[in-house]
Amino acid sequence: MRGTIVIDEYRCKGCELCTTVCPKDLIHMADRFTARGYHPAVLTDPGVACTGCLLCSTICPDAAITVYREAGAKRAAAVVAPQ
Amino acid sequence: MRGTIVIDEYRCKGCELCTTVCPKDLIHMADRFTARGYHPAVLTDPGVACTGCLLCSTICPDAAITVYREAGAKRAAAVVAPQ
Amino acid sequence: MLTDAMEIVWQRPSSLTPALTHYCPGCGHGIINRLVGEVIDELGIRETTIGVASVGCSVFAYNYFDCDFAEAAHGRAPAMATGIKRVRPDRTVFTYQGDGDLASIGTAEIVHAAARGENITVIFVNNAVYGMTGGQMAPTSLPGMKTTSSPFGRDVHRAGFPIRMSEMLATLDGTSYIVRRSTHDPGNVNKTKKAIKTAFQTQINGLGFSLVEILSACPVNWNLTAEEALHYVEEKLVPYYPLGDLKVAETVKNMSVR
Amino acid sequence: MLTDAMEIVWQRPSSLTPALTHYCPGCGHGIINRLVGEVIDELGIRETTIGVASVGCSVFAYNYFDCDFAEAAHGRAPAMATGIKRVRPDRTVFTYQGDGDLASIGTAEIVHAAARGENITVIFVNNAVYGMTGGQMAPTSLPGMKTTSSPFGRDVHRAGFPIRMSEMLATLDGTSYIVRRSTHDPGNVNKTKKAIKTAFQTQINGLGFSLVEILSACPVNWNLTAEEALHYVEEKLVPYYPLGDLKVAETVKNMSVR
Amino acid sequence: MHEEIIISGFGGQGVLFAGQLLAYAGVADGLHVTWIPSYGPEMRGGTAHCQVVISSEEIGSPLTAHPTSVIILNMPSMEKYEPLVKPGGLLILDSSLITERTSRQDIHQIALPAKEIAASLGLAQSANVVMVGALAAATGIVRIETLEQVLKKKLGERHAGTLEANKLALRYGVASVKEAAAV
Amino acid sequence: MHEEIIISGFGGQGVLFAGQLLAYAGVADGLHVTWIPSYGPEMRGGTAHCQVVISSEEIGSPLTAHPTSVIILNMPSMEKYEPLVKPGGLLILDSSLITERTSRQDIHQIALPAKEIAASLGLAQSANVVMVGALAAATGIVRIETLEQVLKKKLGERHAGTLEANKLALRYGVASVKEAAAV
Amino acid sequence: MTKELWKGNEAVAEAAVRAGLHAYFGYPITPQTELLEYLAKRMVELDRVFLQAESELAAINMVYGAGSTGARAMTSSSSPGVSLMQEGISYIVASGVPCVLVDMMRGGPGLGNIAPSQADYFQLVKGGGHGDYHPLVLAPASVQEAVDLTYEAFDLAMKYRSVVIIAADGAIGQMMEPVELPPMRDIEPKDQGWELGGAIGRDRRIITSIGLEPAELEQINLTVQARQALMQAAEVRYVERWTDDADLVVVAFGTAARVAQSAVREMRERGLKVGLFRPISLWPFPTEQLAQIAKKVKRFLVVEMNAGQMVEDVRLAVGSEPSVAFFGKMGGLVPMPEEILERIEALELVPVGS
Amino acid sequence: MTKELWKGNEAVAEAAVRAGLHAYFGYPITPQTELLEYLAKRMVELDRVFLQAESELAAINMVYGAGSTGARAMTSSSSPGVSLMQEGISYIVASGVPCVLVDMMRGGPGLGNIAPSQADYFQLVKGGGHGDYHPLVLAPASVQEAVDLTYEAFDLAMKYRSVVIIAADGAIGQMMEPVELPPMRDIEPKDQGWELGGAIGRDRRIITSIGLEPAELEQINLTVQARQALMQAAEVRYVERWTDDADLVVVAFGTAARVAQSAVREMRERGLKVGLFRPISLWPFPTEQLAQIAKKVKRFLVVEMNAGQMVEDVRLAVGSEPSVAFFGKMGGLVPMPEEILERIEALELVPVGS
Ligand SMILES: Cc1ncc(C[n+]2csc(CCOP(=O)(O)OP(=O)(O)O)c2C)c(N)n1
Ligand SMILES: Cc1ncc(C[n+]2csc(CCOP(=O)(O)OP(=O)(O)O)c2C)c(N)n1
Ligand code: SF4
Ligand code: SF4
Ligand code: SF4
Ligand code: SF4
Ligand code: SF4
Ligand code: SF4
Ligand SMILES: [Mg+2]
Ligand SMILES: [Mg+2]
Repeated sequence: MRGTIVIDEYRCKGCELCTTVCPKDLIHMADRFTARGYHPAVLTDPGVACTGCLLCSTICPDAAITVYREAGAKRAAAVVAPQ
Repeated sequence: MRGTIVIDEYRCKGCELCTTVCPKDLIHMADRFTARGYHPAVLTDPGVACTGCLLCSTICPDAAITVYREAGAKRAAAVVAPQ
Repeated sequence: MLTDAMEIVWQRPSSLTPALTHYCPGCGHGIINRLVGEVIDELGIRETTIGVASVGCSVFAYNYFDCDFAEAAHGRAPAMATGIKRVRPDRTVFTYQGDGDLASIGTAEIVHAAARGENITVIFVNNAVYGMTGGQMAPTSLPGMKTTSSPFGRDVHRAGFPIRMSEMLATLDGTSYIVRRSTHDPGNVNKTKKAIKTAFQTQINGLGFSLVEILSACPVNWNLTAEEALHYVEEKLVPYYPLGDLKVAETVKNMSVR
Repeated sequence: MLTDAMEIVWQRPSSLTPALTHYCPGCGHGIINRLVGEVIDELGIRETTIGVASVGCSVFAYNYFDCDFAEAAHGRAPAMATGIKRVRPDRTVFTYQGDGDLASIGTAEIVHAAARGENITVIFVNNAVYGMTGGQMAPTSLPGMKTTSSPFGRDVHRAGFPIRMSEMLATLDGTSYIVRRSTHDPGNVNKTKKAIKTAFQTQINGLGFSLVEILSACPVNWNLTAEEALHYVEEKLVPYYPLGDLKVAETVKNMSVR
Repeated sequence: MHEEIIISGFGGQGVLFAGQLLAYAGVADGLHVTWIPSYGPEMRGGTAHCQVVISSEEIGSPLTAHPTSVIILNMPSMEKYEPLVKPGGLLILDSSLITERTSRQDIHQIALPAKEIAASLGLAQSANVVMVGALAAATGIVRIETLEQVLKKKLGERHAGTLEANKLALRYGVASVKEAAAV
Repeated sequence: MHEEIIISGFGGQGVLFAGQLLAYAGVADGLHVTWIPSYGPEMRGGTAHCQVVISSEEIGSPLTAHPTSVIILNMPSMEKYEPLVKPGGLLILDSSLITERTSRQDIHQIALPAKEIAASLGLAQSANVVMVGALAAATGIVRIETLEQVLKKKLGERHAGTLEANKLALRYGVASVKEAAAV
Repeated sequence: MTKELWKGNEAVAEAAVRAGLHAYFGYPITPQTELLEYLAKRMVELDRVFLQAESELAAINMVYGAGSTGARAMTSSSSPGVSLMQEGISYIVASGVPCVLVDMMRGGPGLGNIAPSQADYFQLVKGGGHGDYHPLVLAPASVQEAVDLTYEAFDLAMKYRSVVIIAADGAIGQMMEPVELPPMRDIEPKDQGWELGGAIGRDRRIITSIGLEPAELEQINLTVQARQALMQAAEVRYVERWTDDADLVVVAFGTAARVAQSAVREMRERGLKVGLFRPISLWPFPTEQLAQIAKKVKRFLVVEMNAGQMVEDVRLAVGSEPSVAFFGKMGGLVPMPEEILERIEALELVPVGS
Repeated sequence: MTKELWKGNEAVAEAAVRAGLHAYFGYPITPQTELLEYLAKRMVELDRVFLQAESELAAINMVYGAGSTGARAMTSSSSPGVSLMQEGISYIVASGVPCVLVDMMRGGPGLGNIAPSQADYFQLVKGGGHGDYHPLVLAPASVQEAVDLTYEAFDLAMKYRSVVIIAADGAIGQMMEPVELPPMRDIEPKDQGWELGGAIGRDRRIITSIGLEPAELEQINLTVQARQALMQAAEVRYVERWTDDADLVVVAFGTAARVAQSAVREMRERGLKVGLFRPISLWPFPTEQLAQIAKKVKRFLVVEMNAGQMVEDVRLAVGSEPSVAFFGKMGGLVPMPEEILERIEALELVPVGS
């Protein structure tokens, strides 16, 4: 299953929690500061490894991550998050 | 075992509880009023039947009853009330 | 018939003052006041005991006990007792509280005194109504019970369910001795006295928070005679509030008693 | 890499406003706010829900939820919610309370709302400290825990034992659904969401008082990084506050869920 | 017309009810009326009392330190209120319960065995009604017929059976005053 | 001598500490001093600031609407305080973080790359100390030697290792003012 | 319409019911309890909300909640219970939630007693809670007036989005007097634009008292002050009697005022020019009206059932020129007309015509 | 002795410790929390009593208990927390138990904010709880003064068996200023004849606030009033500056007064005859002293961080002849010297010599 995420830098507070849960280790913290003074998280996925597994968005305290998956992966199933 | 009780009429509020617990039915309510407007309880023990069993004094809400027993009945035993 | 051969086997405890109480005829407070007095006598602690009265029919308890006493604000006796005990850990400090006082307005204070394991003793008189103010529903009033503020009987859907405070408090780690007793007959009165004594001893031994919940009659507000009221305790209250030991810490079980 | 073939499988719930929160980075409130938002979305009740914020770091919750909201006095959210729900039984009313708010100053109000079986839902965020005021000891702080008001670590002999509120409240007959969950990893976050949903459904079905206690990180006041804070939840809080269902009434077990 | 009345006795002697009889009658007679009971824990054990003011004028204080009339149903009340009655006022006492009499020359006294009278009518609890009858007759502050109507209303259906006997009790009270006056 | 100083930046930039350095130095120099922080939830996320008043006179208000000097450590603070500086006053900003400059002609501006200077000394956290040095040099409100003593005391044993580097940071700040003056 | 004898507490309760009381929350306390007990029956019969709260603290916060929905909500208590409500009252005023509070004052301070008192004037009128605010405070002097003011209180609360306090005392709560009750009103809940009820087809609404930024909180305060200014302009209430030609005016409210009236009437009968001024609204206080009187009258006697509280507002109103004497009784004592007469006599008025 | 920089909250805490504080009970609330936090450490180190209570309500009742034993007991809070203490304060005063309460006022009403405010003047000074009473209320204007007043407060509490309130605000709590701390005192507990401690070889003692019979409660009230009269006679405190020849006197307390002082000094520098009167004891209020000044001065400006509260007491003191202007800031705003200057300018004083 192929997926990706979009991180809203305006919301990201640089807590790094998403980086600790990604099973593919695809998220890292940028060096730069956001306008609000945080280092934002960024997706680095050159190998297109993201599965859209929802783990990062589930732990993100700022609802800053939107998760996408390739169509065809059943939508309903996706909305119900994994246990 | 022989005993008797003395009811302090000044304290008695005429609740009748002592009359309900005496195993020998020795306590009754007087018709007259006390200075505070209650019918006092009185011991009527012509047959000298009171055993000093402590039941009346145990239930009396106004600590109005003093209980006596004939000496010789072991004192310590008497102070520890019956279960 | 009083003869010279007789001696006193029971008399009014000396820790009670000679004052006449203002309790109604047949009121359970009278019995319980007396039991506390007897225990204070037996433990010989009258001079080192400080009581804290609550707001309720027992508000004048300070007139009836011959020891130092404070009268707390409604529901706050455990807080006031905490203040006293923390400053005077060498003294025996007890509160005397009704069910409206302890289980309603004073819920936070009793829960936190218990959770802190405050080394005080609580005498908790549960008569299932607000006695002093004229028989309104208490948190402890039984389902269906008619009171002046539940004229159609306590409707659990509107007014909720009675609270079993002792069960609730026993869930707290801070508590050491929590039991429920009754006063509906002489045997139970004697058991109550024993529990009060254990509770005081728990404190004296520094073992932490002790509480004796005592089911007690309020004939006046129940609209019953004193005798009927004791039956009501036995037949209605006891089934809802089972007698027994809710919590007895190991330390309390093992304590040496005088 | 976002392609045209992709569709959104998760996004910010629409029951949350676009406002940025004032929560610190890594704060559990952020997660829990979101979960409540998701549940409101899924149940389609945004327009018929009234929230009651408490005083604590979540005091501004009313800025973050796109539904009607009231901000209660410290500890009194359950009373305020009671007032709202009694007048508007057709609305879904929830409180959102911290552990200082609910388990300390608000003890009486939560106990009595629970005892009454008030048909409201309580989201109880337990982060074991007073977050907003700068990390003082809460009734829920662990034994030995260093906080700004227990600088030598919580001394249970002075400050008492932590209170397990859910266990305590579960003893009350009035309660229908009381569970404890955590937010220390995605799996637990999802379980928390499910519990929140069940709690709201309990209310919607008129089944009475529901409460979800949620263990939550406060990295700032614990002096930990966000990641360390989640470990702290898992390794320290969960053992003291075991996760699970403290009370699930038969009616709740049997309710039909949407 | 202005009467400040105190009625006092033990709890259970119908002190508050007696006051209400007068108060309701006063209203029915078109007068200004206040009635105020002793309340709260005072009621436990001790004496109960109530104060009734009936007047053709707007009433200021509902409380009075010096009543114009008192109805006394027990000894403690006698001790408390006898000295307070306003000069020229009226003291009515139940002689079946109270042995003492006032020594004051500046007030009127009516001693009548209300409890016995009531008992003779088979109404153990209606000494208060006898006393009210006496007070009404002696002061003329409310009409006896009005009191009868009030009695009917207050006794209601539940106690309707005792209405006639209670009316008699009232009339006995009235009569005893007339007797006294005749003496 | 009277300076009303505001120091403002993100939480974590040592804003409060910088203010305390000045305050302690003021006390040691025998001056009147007040220091007051922003406090409470404001601290979460947003900007932190503190206000320091140092004066040879008794101090009235510890708060100021129009500071005589400001130290600015982030953009939001620049926006907020730049307009408020008293005419004739001083604005010191960290040019490593702030690209903007004041356009006001009625105040003095010192822009110095404090963060870079501190980093070059191996002290990521000491941009604030550089700025304090600059402020002290530019206003003369406290003595540099006093600041060094305060630094020593405040860093204490735990941070004693960084004392010399911090003193250097301070001197860099002082020097940058002298340079600016020399220009 | 014929008058019926009602006990104050019950009459006030019935008046509230007739004014459309939707939700009542209270806690027993003498001498107010019959009010709660009456509603325990009446509200349930009408299928409205009655709830005995776990405390006064909870009760006022339940009222806060119920009032937030725009419902007519009320609580009642007596002095110590009202002390416990101070935080809540401050919140309610700050967030502009309407509600009614009945205080049947009793003797204080502390547990005190259950006798009638007016010793909570400061608490109610100056704002016993934190922050700048004054509730609308109305002081009835009879059961009828208590009924009328309670009936109106709900409208006033709605109109000004304020707490309205009926400041009575144990005597008024316990007393029976003939009363004419107002008609039963059906209160149609209508959207007032601020109350909570669910954001159906409209923007969400918030009831809060926070203004984290001082400028924000200043706005909240300005709103509160503006509401108060409206009340000051429109809600001053008082009764004047025999003040026109008076040499001395007695100022008193509530129960003390009716006692004073007996004394004043007697004085008039004796031919002395004594008048009575009775503030009904304690806040807003009838400052202007008293100031007018003070232009002619140079002697005032303030009578209160306390150690002297309203007397400060009287002094502020009449200025420093007139003499202002005070007579008070503390501890739940009600002054007797004779005592007031004595005080007036002590002020040595000259009878008319002499 | 050299002065050290101390934060207000911590300095007050240390002053209390040095005054012999035996037992502290408190609850966190900004801007007071550092006081509690400081004592959490300090009291434990000294093996004295520190307890974080479950609420302010519990805290004041714990203080009530501790104070009942004759121990030096204290609590501290800020506005909403102090509202929750009103019932307790009323009980404590009624039963004559000494204790100290520190209030670091913040913006209200309601939750308000955490900025400095003086909007609880009425609450503290008039008695926000039920019944007739006034605590002794002392308002410091600097950290040093807060220290000195706190140090003395315990003696005053004992002497008058009263609640003594330190009425400060968030600015004073949060501010650091150079301070000279008083010496550590060892407080020997000695029998004062009223405190609880066990009836060993003496009659039992009772701490209560009940007087069921009005005459009894009147006695309790007379005792409270008598204590207050003693305080009124001996504890009036204030500072006067440049009032001797003043055309205008600014009256302000606490933080507002120090701001006002800046403005007044500037006025003097400009040659305008402006003086400053700063009440330190808010109760008893320096009524006499202000009345004296009012004999010469005909213009007053009262500056407060509220909507106008102390201004009533000023008016009562100066009488109706002088003009009394008011300048206030609400919502946690602290007035700036410039603003006060403007108001003074608006009153159009004539410079000296012109
Ligand atoms: C703050 C406050 N609220 C209410 C009251 C009135 N009040 C006095 S006693 C009481 C209830 C007493 O009931 P309980 O504690 O059960 O004692 P009981 O009289 O039944 O023994 C109440 C509500 C009060 N004194 N103070
Ligand atoms: C009456 C009152 N007391 C104290 C406070 C100060 N206060 C604000 S939030 C808070 C504690 C919050 O802790 P918690 O409920 O655990 O929430 P968290 O911030 O941890 O989420 C306190 C004590 C207050 N606002 N009101
Ligand atoms: S959705 Fe899963 S795989 Fe993709 S970035 Fe997030 S955690 Fe990693
Ligand atoms: S979890 Fe969310 S807030 Fe935290 S770093 Fe990742 S995207 Fe940013
Ligand atoms: S002691 Fe026993 S036998 Fe004697 S009177 Fe009492 S109950 Fe009866
Ligand atoms: S039990 Fe006591 S009070 Fe009751 S009737 Fe017997 S002696 Fe009297
Ligand atoms: S009312 Fe009830 S509890 Fe109170 S004294 Fe009477 S019987 Fe006892
Ligand atoms: S202080 Fe703690 S609870 Fe509060 S916002 Fe920050 S992390 Fe969250
Ligand atoms: Mg009870
Ligand atoms: Mg918390």
